[in-house]
Amino acid sequence: MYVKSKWDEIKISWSFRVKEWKFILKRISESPLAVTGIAIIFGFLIIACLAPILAPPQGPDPFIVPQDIEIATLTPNPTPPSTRHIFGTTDQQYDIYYACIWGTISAFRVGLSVIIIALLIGLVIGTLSAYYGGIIDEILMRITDIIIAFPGLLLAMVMAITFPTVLPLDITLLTLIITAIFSLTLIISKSRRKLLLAILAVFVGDLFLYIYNPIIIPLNLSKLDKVLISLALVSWPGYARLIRSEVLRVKSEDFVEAAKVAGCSTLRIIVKHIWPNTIYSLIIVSTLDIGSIVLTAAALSFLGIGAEPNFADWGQIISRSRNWISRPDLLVANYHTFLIPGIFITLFVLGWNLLGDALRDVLDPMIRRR
Amino acid sequence: MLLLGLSENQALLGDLHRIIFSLNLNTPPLFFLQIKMVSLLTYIVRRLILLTFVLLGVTLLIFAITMLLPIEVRAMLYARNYQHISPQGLRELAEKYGLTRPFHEQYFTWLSQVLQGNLGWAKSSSQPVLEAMLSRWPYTFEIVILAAPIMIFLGIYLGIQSAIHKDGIIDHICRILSIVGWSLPSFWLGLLLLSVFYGLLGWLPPGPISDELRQIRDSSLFIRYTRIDLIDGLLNGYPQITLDVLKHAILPVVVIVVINMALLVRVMRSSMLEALNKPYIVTARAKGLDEKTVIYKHARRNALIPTVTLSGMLVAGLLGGLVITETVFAFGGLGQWAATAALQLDIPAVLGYAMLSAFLFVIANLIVDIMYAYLDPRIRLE
Amino acid sequence: MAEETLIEIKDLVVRFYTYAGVVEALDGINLKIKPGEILGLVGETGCGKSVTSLSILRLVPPPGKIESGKIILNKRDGENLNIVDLDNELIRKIRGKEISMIFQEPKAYLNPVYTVEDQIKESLLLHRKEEFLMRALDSLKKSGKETSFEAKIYERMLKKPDSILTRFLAKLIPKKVLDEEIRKEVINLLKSVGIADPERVAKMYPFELSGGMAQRALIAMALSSNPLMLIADEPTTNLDVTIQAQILELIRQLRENYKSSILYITHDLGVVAEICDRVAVMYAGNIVEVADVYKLFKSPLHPYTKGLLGSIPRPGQEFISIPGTVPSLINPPKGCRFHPRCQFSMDICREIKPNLVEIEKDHFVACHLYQGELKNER
Amino acid sequence: MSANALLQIRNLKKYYPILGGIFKRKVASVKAVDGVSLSIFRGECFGLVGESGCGKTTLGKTILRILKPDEGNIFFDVPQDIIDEIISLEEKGSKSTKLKRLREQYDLSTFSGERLLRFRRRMQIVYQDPTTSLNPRMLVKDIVAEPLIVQGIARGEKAREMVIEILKKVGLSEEHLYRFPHEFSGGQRQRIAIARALVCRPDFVVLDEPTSSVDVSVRAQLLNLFKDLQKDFNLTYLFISHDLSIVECISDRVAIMYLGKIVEFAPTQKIFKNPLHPYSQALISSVPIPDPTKRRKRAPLMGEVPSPVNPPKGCRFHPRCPLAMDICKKEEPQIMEYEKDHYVACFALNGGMSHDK
Repeated sequence: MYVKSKWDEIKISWSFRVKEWKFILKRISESPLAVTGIAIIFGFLIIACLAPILAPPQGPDPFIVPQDIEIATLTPNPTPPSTRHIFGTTDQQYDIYYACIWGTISAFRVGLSVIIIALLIGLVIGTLSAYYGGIIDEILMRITDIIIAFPGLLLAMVMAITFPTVLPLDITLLTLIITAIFSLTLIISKSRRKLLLAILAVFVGDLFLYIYNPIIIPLNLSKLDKVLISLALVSWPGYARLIRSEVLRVKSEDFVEAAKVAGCSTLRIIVKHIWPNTIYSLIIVSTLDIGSIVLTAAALSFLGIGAEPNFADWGQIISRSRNWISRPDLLVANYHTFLIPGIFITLFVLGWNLLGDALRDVLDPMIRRR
Repeated sequence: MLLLGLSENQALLGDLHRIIFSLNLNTPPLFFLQIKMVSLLTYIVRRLILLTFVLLGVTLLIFAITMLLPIEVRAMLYARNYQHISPQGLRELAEKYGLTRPFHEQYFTWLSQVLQGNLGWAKSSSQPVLEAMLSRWPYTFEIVILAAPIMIFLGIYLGIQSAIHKDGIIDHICRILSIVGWSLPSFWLGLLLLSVFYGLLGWLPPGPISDELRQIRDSSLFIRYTRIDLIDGLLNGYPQITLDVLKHAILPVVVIVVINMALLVRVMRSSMLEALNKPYIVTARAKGLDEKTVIYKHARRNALIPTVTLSGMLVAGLLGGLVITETVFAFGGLGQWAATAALQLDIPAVLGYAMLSAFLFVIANLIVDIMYAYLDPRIRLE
Repeated sequence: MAEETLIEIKDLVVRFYTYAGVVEALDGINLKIKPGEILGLVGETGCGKSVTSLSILRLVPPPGKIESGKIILNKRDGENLNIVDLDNELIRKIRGKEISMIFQEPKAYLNPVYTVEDQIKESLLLHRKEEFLMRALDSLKKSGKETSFEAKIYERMLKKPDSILTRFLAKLIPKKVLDEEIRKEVINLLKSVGIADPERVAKMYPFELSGGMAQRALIAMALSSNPLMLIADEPTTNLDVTIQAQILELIRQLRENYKSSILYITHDLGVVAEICDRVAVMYAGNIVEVADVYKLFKSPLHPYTKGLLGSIPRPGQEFISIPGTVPSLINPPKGCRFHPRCQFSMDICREIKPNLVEIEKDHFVACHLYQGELKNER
Repeated sequence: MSANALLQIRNLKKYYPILGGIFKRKVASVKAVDGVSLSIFRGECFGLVGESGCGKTTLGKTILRILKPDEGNIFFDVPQDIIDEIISLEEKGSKSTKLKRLREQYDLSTFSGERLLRFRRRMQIVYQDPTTSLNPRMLVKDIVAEPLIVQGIARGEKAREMVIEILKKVGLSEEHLYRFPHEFSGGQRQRIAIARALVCRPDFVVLDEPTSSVDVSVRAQLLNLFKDLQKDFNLTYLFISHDLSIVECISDRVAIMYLGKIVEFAPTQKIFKNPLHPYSQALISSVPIPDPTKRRKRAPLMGEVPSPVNPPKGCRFHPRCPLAMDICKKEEPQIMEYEKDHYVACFALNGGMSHDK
């Protein structure tokens, strides 16, 4: 295999990675459960993409569920499925079909963004904790203990309630924190003195700016955003622990030591040697967790903390049924208000869980085989 | 390893799964390898240190979060009649309850009150926090004590069957059931069950106890020995109360079992499969033992180690509050109370609840450690 | 003298149906094990030595399957059994009783949650229960307690071992005398494998034992039923040389005391020279040469055996290595599986698989080089 | 010692702490390497032999400064007069700044940070198991080129050329560049690991049981490769192994280690023909000889290696030693030159006399 240009080289080095993924996909496609999972997720993806066609928005914000004013004037009670509203309406005549279709997008948004934020926080904390060990590890792990010790659902509730709607995002403070973390890692890794000095200079300049003229950007958060942020803040400790144990596992392997002997800096060891070897476990766990996160978000909505009452979100529709818990006749009469969105939630979560389970069956032995 | 702050909600079970996944099953966690010979006393002392630390941390965290609220909103929480209050009145209230003082002073004031045994007043239920928690706790306990044995037994049994018949029909059914069970939203399952068994059939009503029996229970003749109606009914000679409580608890118990069992089945299955692949199983077979002994004596004992640990943590997590299940069935336990308190931003109540769950977290960890040491001779507590 | 054999393996084929493809682990092997001898089975990783030993006990793990062939066991009472198509109930009576096995990593092969005593006791109760019941009854008689409740239970266990009531009673009631008898035997066994303080070791869990000690415990367990044959699957590979020397010495003594045959599997030619009477050399799922140990080391015939002997480090000499690597057994080379690495390979080697032929008395080789000679002589 | 020593270590100690108690304090330590002095000559292959857990791998890694020693000096390519000066200053118990400065400049055991990283190019290691010592998610080209890049020797096209050159030297070729380690057989993987170790052209390589995870027939190939490479690159080896027969064939000098201490070292011929320490004798006699006609009846060494947490007092071998005397239980024997170039630590050799006299 002779390589002519840089581009060829990139192509060849990637073709092996693509081959690996093809192999994984082939293994997955042999399990009927996994195929079902993928089919479900694809189905939801298609619904999400075609939402504007399936349920044309009637206002400027497509996530606001349209209200059928005509019936609303007649009765406040829900109406069962009919040709006009194929999934029926809730009380105050919100269209369930519309909410279910656009709710798909909300579900993807919540699941993916919570996972990404939590993974990022977990990656930083877990890696620092495992790689440096000692007192840093002790402090960071005790912090995760504190968050884990409190039932996450309630903590998320309190956070989502108390979180301000307008978040003053302080850019200067943020850069200050980032430079601080960066220079700290450089100090610990004992290398690149010049770069370290430069970063310290930035740090001091930034500090100056922060004291005299901070740049603050106000961020407007919707209720769903608040739920999203609080869920991420509650669920990162789990990832931090997972990543910590993964990094510890990889760290003890000979090839990391060999990289040290070769003269690699700490940063290079973490980024080039340790992280790529933890990727499979992260993929498995995050796939399995997307479903769970959507469930928790729905549970928060059910308790009355989630999205606004007219926002297209599955949990929000179901939460309307809470009023009839002690009224058996209404519970039966209005079955459609919770049955249909519930099926959407269950299928969505099931899809991710099936996929995650299959991924684990395929990838876990690959991790262990090494 | 340390993981307990679970409600019955699956997202937090995800945490557990993460931990189980990251643990190499059947090998003791790193924690134990570092300290092989530790006296039980050292263990307890270490856990107590952790407890104080976690208690302080959790309350500090909640305190800090509530500080995000504007001072007026917080003052409003103290107002008796908050619809008719002037800005002037709010300022006075804030002054009166020390809300204008620095954060740490407020926290230490609260802390010194707690050290004197005063957890504060729960506005959401118009009771002192401690009393509120004591009166709610038995309902949660009733559900957990009924659900835990069923879910652990079924989980272990199905897990073993699934592993023995790997890739057979039984295995497929168990796996599908467990994945579906895991994917069900508990509130939705609760609503479905309610609409069928209460709405359509009228058999199993929500709430912890029927109204007429509640009157008997609350009368002065009924002595509340344990505060747990299930037991007190029998002690007082009212078996109908016990039966009624059982009837009311069926649906919540079903929800808890269906959802939590899924995790146990998965963990038991994978640890059983792992145990069956171990070299000592070859030895057992080469000895001439029959398959039943190989599975139930040699493999099961080893596979139980992670599962029992998980069960311990699950049960403790359930005791900490079944927020959603209790809300759906209006069962009036700790979880429902805490959820109401959180919704109304009843800060003293949330703080009290936080301390309780942190306490349960640490105690459950200690119990799990001891169980681990009991099951696995490689870990010895002296 | 009539040829006596204990075990005869005839045309045994074992395949593993793995995800990557069908692994032809054993490609029709033939092997005889004589009573009382130590037969060494030598080969490199993945050549099928362990599969051979597991096939003898019919313990080939899935996805492996014994496809065809016979394994004939000649028992002490003259009965001949074909292990390959014995039913499960009967094969269990052979495992651990007639044929025992010890393994490479003794600590992993002991169950971590039971003590050494528990595990040896289990073997004793499985194969020698009646003997111990008699002993317990005797000792009860001696102490004049033959009418005690305990004695009645033992009698019942002897007479009606399968009745449900007996089983129930046996589970329920403490059997002190029986336990004591078994404990004595466990201690004796441990002593006989050279453990200095058997009482203490008996109460230990596997993780508390050193590798050598665990191997001794495993050997004690294997010998508990006085088997006809002991299969030793690389028993000293992970042990230190001084401990290896101790275990080899022990195995040699045991052969004299117990008169069992031993199938000794190893990749270390030094150990073979040290302990075996006869040697079978395996390569890629085939047996390529079988001979007396002196003959094999003095005049090896098969090119692979020659290469193997040449690659033993000898001070002052160059290392002679076999070029290339061991082939994958998923698509093994056609014909003789060694031909791609063989310096004498001929056209016929690429096409036809050579059979194992007796060149001299008790010296078998599977190589076309010598089959030609044989034909010429005829 | 001889002037052409490339590496000289003196009284090297490495203890691993055992944590315990409420605050996980150190309660005891595993004395993995406990006062080892050695010198390795330029261009030789120095064999280090011992049973598992005797600390031979720890010693190798401490010399490479993968582990930080608790005590002792490591001099790598330092002029003899400077070593002598440091030693004499240390023996005086001096705390002068001169000693400190000298040590910081020359003693590898004090190096840290950037300086240590740069020093790595001169000393390398080949691990026992190539499946774990090669990053499974990197291509061969990246694995082998990494030392070049991080040491700033070469990058891009030049690095590529150097990688191909070294791969050819170890018996691989250009077509192997774009493959992952798991696509190779065990022997080939070990070749990749060797290529990575040699790509920076180090002077000194620690071979940590490099052949124990490969098959017999492949082992000989690798051993021949080591010999060839030693000639081509003028390398000095520290060959760590538990297999005495290999060490006998490949090493020029051999040291035998027992429980963190070196009990005997001498040129290979001498030590195998005439081992002096009772442990060496037992060890060498327990190696099976691949010749059935030379079967020997021997009394194997009884007992097992004691725990390195609480090694026996006095001579560490005395509980298993057939020649143990009273003094062995009380005092630790010092390593002394018994014959020319033949060093032994045993009281029995000088008639049970204490070294103090």
